[in-house]
Amino acid sequence: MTYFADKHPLLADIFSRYPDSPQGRRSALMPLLREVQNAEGFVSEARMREIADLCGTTATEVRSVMSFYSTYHTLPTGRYHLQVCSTLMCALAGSDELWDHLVSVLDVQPGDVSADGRFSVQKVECLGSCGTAPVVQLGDEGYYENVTRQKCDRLIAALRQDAPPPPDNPVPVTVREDGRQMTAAGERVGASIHDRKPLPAGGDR
Amino acid sequence: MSVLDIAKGMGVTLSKLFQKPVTVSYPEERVTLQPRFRGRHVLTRHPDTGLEKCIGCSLCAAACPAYAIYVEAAENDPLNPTSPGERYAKVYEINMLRCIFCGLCEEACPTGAVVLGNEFELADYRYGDLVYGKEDMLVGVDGSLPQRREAARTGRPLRRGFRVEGGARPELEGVEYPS
Amino acid sequence: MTVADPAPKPITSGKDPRFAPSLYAHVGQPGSWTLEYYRKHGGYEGVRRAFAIGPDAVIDEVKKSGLRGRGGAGFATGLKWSFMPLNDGKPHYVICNADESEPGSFKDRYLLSEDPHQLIEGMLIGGYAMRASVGYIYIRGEYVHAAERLWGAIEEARAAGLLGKNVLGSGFDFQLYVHRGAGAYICGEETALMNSLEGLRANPRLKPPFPAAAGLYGLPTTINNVETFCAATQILKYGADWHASMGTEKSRGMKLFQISGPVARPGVYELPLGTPFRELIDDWAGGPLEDIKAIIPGGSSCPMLRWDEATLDMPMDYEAIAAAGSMLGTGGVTLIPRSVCIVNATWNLVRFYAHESCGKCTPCREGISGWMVRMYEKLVRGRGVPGDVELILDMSENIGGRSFCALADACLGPVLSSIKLFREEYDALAETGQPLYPARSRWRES
Amino acid sequence: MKVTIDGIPVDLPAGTSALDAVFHAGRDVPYFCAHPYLSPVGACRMCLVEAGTPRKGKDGAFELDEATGQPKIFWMPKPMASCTLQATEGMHIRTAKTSDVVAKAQAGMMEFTLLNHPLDCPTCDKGGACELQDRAFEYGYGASRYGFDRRHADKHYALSDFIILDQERCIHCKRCVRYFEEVPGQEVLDFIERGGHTFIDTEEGGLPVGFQGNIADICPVGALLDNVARFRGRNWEYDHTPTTCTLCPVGCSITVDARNGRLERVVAGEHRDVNEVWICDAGRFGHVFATEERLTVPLVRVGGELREATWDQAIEAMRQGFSGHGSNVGLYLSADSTLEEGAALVALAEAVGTPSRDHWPRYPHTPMSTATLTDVATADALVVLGADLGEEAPVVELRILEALRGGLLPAEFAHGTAIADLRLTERPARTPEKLAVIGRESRLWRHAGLRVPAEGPDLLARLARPDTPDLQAALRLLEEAEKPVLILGADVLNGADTAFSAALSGLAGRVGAKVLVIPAGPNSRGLGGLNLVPGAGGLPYGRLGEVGAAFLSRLDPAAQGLPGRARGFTVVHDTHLTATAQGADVVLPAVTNYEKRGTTVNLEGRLLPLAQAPLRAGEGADLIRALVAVAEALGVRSPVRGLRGAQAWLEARYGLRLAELPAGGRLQPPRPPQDAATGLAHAPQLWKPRMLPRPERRGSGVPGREARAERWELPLAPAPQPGGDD
Repeated sequence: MTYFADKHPLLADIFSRYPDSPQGRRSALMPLLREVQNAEGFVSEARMREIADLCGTTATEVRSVMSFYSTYHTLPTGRYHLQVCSTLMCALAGSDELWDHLVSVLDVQPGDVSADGRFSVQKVECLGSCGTAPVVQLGDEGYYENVTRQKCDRLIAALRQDAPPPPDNPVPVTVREDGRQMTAAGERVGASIHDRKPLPAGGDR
Repeated sequence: MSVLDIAKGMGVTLSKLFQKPVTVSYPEERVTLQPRFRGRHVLTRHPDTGLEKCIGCSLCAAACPAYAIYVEAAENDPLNPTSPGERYAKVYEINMLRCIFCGLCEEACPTGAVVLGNEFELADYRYGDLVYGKEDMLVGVDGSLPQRREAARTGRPLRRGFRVEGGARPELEGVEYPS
Repeated sequence: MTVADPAPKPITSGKDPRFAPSLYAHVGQPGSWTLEYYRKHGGYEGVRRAFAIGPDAVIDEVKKSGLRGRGGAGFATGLKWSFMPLNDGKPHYVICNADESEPGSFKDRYLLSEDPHQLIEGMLIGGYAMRASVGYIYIRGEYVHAAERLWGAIEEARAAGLLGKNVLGSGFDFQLYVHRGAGAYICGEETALMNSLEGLRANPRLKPPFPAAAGLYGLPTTINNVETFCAATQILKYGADWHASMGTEKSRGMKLFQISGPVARPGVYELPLGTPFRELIDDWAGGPLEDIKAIIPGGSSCPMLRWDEATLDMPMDYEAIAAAGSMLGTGGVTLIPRSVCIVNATWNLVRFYAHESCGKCTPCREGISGWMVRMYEKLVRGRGVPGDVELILDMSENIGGRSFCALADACLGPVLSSIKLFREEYDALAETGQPLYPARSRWRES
Repeated sequence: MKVTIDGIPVDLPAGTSALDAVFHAGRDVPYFCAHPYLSPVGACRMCLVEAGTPRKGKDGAFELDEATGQPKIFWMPKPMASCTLQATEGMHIRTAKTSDVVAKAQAGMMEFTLLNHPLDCPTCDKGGACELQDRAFEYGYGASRYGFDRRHADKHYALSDFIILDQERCIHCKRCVRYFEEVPGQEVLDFIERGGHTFIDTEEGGLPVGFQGNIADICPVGALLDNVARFRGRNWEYDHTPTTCTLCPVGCSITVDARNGRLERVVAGEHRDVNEVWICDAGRFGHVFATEERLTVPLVRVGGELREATWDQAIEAMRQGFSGHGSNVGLYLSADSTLEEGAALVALAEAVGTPSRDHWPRYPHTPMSTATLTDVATADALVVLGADLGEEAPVVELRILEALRGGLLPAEFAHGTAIADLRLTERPARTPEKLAVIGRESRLWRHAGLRVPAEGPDLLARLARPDTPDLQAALRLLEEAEKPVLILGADVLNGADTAFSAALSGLAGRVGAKVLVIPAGPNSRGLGGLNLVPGAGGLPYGRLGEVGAAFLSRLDPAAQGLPGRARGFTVVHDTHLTATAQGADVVLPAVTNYEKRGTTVNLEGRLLPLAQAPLRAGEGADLIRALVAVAEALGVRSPVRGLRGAQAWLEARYGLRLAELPAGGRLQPPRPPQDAATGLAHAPQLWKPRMLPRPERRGSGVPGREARAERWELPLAPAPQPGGDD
């Protein structure tokens, strides 16, 4: 049974985002790959062929595109695929130790799945969380940020209970409700945009 | 010409008369060769695996100024390879009548497979028998074609009419010459 | 529009009593991502004004504001918008580059997740000005949370008649879609991004033709950064003069500066261009937590600057940093502590570029991905020999300016600057095999 | 447009790439990813040059250099890849010859390219003809400073029966990937992974047979190699013979590489008007029959068995066999024979006075082509009627696809075809709506905007008066286009007659279309014009069984399911012991078209020369010489006794001057072929069973020592004593 056989509304929605042309059809390739991966954890060769037919291309091209991007997998991953950012900003916050800790505690190497089928790990490049480093991404779910040793252990324990905590998204900004920023000294300086009036829509010429 | 000159000449003759003669009564006696003497080619093997060093690249044939070498390559059977890698020489022939023993083939060889040995007793009767194939040159095959033929006919061990001072060159891996 | 004269001195400090954060004014507030919240705070006023003044006036307004692209290169946005052909009968596209992958940059992530309507409005303005009826937001695949917020916001906007046919009764049709990337830094390059959007390998394309002539699907396309579109929203809302009143002569407006590394309050700060490093680091971010030796001024591709008084006093604008031999980039400031081996830190970044090289051109694929990263690995593992640094320098000469796109040059930013500034650390490693600053754990316990 | 290269001024058309400007000026710049018939991509970065342009001041005039008074050249800050840089008016370019920056940049780039390239040139079939080898020698440092292990990847990985891939050798120039996308329009090969891990692979379970072999030609290194010619010889050992392929009526330019009398490899030649540089897989790989199981001596049936004989014995046998048949002799030849051979056969037939002469395959009536392949490539509408181009004329398919991606003919310079044609783009936009295919399903269907499944000889009539919306659309396509071309194939031509021709020219005239008729055989267009069809009372090939005695040249009716013999005496002239030859009375050894000199006519009516490759053919003779023997046996003297004689005969009879044919041939309005019923339908088939590769049969031509050791005992007696004993 093909994956998309009974998902016509989903397909229609994805294809509707792109022009109705051979090139536009091809654009659906990445969303379709993402759909399959989110459902099955990886993209098998049969799925590649299926996506190729849907996009009007060949399995070679699908594999080519897929292998270009680092978040698609051709091999099954664990139920919890933990991606650790290893780029400089996280490394300055200890992501190397975090990685070593994860690998040894979970007893799993990149490319493998732990014995209980729960965990797989991957070192990834900058996840855009440099202000809240270090960061661990769980599959295609979300980030855990400011992962200290204790937080890491809590996270692993929760995952072992199959109770993943909701991803957190701390916002490292200092603009307050009044629209003013606060300096490190706790001082509110500058003005608030709330006090400015938008220009009238009728134009000001 | 003065008498003195004649005496001088006779003196040389006289002095040589009592020295040991340098003439070697070849072939009854073995002639002594220097290791760098260039005789017929040897195709060497890798000493540890026994695989042929020749990969059939034809560079020796390209380098040969006398067009004496002919190589035909083929793909190795991965389970039972003749040489390391993908390619080996299925046919490797040197026409010893054409060969001028210049050694350029040896220089061109990227794997050190073809090395000029010290054997020079190649005289034979038919043109075709002077075209040496792999079977005649691989290391372990001693002597020239007529020598081997004679040994086979008489049942006596093959005999070479030379010795090499200090033995074969190191490049001639696995070749032994009487020293 | 009247020109205010005599021109008051532009605002070049976040502490200036006149300066008000606008891009991030709502980021972090509860419910800031909803249409209801956004409308309550003057949402979609900018696009209303755009519809009122007409597309050409919008481009003029953006030109007048002095806005420069916030994605790193700093190209004048108004000028870029004016490159789009007029009335050529072809569909036009606007694309928002939300593939924020530059190490050290994380400003767009919060704009996307906390204030998505600001971006939607900015894209409506851009689409209207450039006669585009379809917009795509290319968001990096890892920003799941942000993508979900965006989807929700687009649904809300569509339901409210802000997207689709005849937006706000203006007669302008605009569709907006989100396209998720899948983990490739090179997609931040605009032509690679278009290839990725077309379902191809994200190799950069040949320029010319430039996207404004033949971009997505071979049609005129303009790509801007998230912050640029958001700034356009603010410009249309509050006027070009207001925007131009901030910053320095050639670098106008506010900018989102990000700071990471060992500081008390790492995060995003909205400050006018021209704010000195010292103010960002000390007053806003609370000062460094340890002894610092280098500062990366704008994302990992920008050459490092030495941590000294001159650098701290340097205004953060395009010109001043360029004069110092680096770039403002995305404004992602990273502090590198004294105790970190600079060769190791640079290796980390080189590894990043080696991993992210698309493999299209030889100097990047072989030079960086094949050779440079191994040279660094060799040095860091203590197997370096004297002469390795010279080899790296010579190799850099053969890579720099020879590659197809700017990724290879970006990698050379940290390489060359770190060698220039900290040659003694390299030499020590190459000669003794021991780093001057041995590694130690940097992971916080709690 | 004036451009200056290393101080050499040249005048170039606008739009020229800097790379072509350099070559046009007689200078050199290394390149790997650029290819004359593929889009420039600028990936290998080898073709770096320094470039500078004059700049116009505010007044519109060039800013002048104060010292020289000449326009001041503003040099670009970094070297540019010349393959993707467009030369502009007044541009100055410096190559490695005059610029140290460029020389260093190229040497550095070469070092990078060689970083992971294995040092297995001695075992690599590309060695000696390798662009990387040559360029590394010319532009490299000479030594690498890379002190690490090279990348290891799959070596000798078969992509198909014909193509073998060595991923270690790949330098990622992307020529093969672009080739498949841009030329045959098949996305079957692509890069996998990214960065330093990138490699080439297919996920389709092998490359499609059709045009895959071309990637072995265009690969600048030994990554993609011809598996049929694998390890057969080094490039400098081959005898290269440029000639024309005669497997189908296209007449592609090829080079036959022979070694030691064996045909080891066929590579494509460049003919800008015919095949550009692409040939089909059959033409490239289907040559194995030329060296396998060839007939090398005449065979004569003695006591019911074919025995080896001399030519004299064969002539004697033929003399006896033909006697009593008088002029009731049928002379038949294969339609891939040369014009000269055809002339010899006609001349003999006339001397004997037999009307039974024929060539096969042919159609009873072949309408005239008015289109050339260039017309096809530049057409703005194409209708293919009843043709399976994959079987009939594969390269026409590529020219059609060329039209669909814009119909840009390659520009030509002093150095030949433009190497980096900036008009070509990667992943070109195709216009399938320009192509309508009417007929049975074929490979071309994928590319057609309009597909009409239909068959039968009445297709033309139905197209002229369309009865379905699809056919109406096809006719409208022809009507609305300015340069339409109509291509006709076997399915409609098998039933063609003069009325068909009239209808065809009527339709073509009405819509302003040119017509390309695909003849049945490789040279049947040329042979048909020589009156090589049955005369009054003559029997066509299809009625061989009714002829008294017959001579068949390289025809195998028995394999077609026809009677393999004439009523009486049968002589077969062939390269192999075919089913027909096995039943013949006398078999004469023939030579293949790779070993012939002569002239063939392709589907456009272009006279193309054949050259003789040095293959071992024993006593094999071409048809002209074989017919001399037959004439002798028949007791007549043919006026054509050699190639020169045949050409003189052709000139005297038809005014065809073939003696000084240029290498690229000559387009000549051909003589209309004579009509004659065939009694047979022609079913085109490109791959004949004997063309399929059979590696197990490809032994060496050299006998082993074992065979020679048998002969150790000399005929001299007694055995001479080798001197010396201990």
